[in-house]
Amino acid sequence: MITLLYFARLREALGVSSEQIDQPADVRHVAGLTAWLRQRGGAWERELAEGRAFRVAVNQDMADGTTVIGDGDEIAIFPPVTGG
Amino acid sequence: MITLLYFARLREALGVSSEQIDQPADVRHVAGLTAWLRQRGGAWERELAEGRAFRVAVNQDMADGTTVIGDGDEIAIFPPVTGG
Amino acid sequence: MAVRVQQEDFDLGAELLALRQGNPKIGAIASFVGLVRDVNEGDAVAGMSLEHYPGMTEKALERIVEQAKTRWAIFDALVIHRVGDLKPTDQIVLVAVTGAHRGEAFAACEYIMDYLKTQAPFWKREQTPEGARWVDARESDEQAAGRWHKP
Amino acid sequence: MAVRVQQEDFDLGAELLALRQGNPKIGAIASFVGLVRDVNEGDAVAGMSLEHYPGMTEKALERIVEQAKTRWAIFDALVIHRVGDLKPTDQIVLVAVTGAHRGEAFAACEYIMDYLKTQAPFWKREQTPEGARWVDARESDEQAAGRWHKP
Repeated sequence: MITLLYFARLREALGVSSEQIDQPADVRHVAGLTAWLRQRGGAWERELAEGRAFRVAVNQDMADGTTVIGDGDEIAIFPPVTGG
Repeated sequence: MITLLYFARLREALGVSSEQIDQPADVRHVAGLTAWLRQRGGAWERELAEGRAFRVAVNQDMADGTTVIGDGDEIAIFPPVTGG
Repeated sequence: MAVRVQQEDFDLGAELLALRQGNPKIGAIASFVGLVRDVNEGDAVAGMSLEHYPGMTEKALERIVEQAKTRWAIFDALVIHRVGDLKPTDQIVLVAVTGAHRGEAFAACEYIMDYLKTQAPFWKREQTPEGARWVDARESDEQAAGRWHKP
Repeated sequence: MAVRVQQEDFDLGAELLALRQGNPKIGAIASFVGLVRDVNEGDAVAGMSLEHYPGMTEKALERIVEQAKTRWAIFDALVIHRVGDLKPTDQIVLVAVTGAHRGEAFAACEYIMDYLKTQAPFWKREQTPEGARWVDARESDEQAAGRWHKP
């Protein structure tokens, strides 16, 4: 199982704030996960398209496409941050 | 008449905090005034010697050796500042 | 070091007093307070709400403070960031840094703010006359953080 | 703009609140507080007294603030500098700057402090175990002010 979290504009656009899924068999990195999510189509395909500005954190650390994903991980997807 | 003010370490070394003097006949600039004061000898000669670190303000504006001095001016001589 | 994410307002004077109390080696406190403005990108702003990522946000702020402490000879730093609903003139964020001398305190304070703006997971949603909108990240904030990478 | 030279202590929180009150365009307040340390150049400091040049000091501070306002898009600035007898942990100086954005507020605040250190007529006399001594001006302060001249 992996936990997926969505924040801010992405949470609204995707209509979900969190979900738990089985790690897809062929998904081992962040880039694989976002590609897998895009296959859901609709807002997923649009919001997570290549070139769209979103960030991914794995276990609460900023990650990039090559970051490895494993069972039990908490993976968050969110827009560029705008605090301060 | 010109008013001379002395501050901080210079005030202590010279033993005077203010004085009023007639503008010496041949003194027209700050450099002339400090040369004239050095002629008093002793601490004056020592503290206002060329190369010593002191500052001069004319009418409450920072001045240099070429700043013109006139009747009624307030001229202050003090060490480099150390506030803040 | 203290990092706090909270809904409540903070008392700047009391926070800075607590930060420096008991350390007579402190010669400098640099601080920054960010406030809600009633205008952004030309539009009136009636209020905003701030969302964050509980857990990661605190961790990100702590890491930024640790990096500042590695980089400059400072004593301590405090970061308070509010979340929830805020209105114009409300305080959003406080960053305060104590040090022996001002140069380090100023630099570390600005560094923490610049990285907070680009690395800490907070998101602003503004209410404007045209409705609510998520605030877009600013390229100028990326540039501000990027300048600390220069040799 | 306000510039004050006073013996009394100041209330940082109240001063910053007064500075920003009534202006919802303010998004940033950068501030600096200088404190008396119990050590300087390796020697214990039991206390200090601060002398100034009444009239010129205020004028010099006002000019420094004016220059900062010409140079950066800031709203307002406040400078409070104490004189007389102070002991370790006492507040010496406050510089606070309000602006729409943090970059300008930080820069103007640091600029005002750097010029205050080199241009405003204040002099510190410290009490140490070896007796009282006038504090020497620091070359590093001249350098800090000098960097603002760079193109």
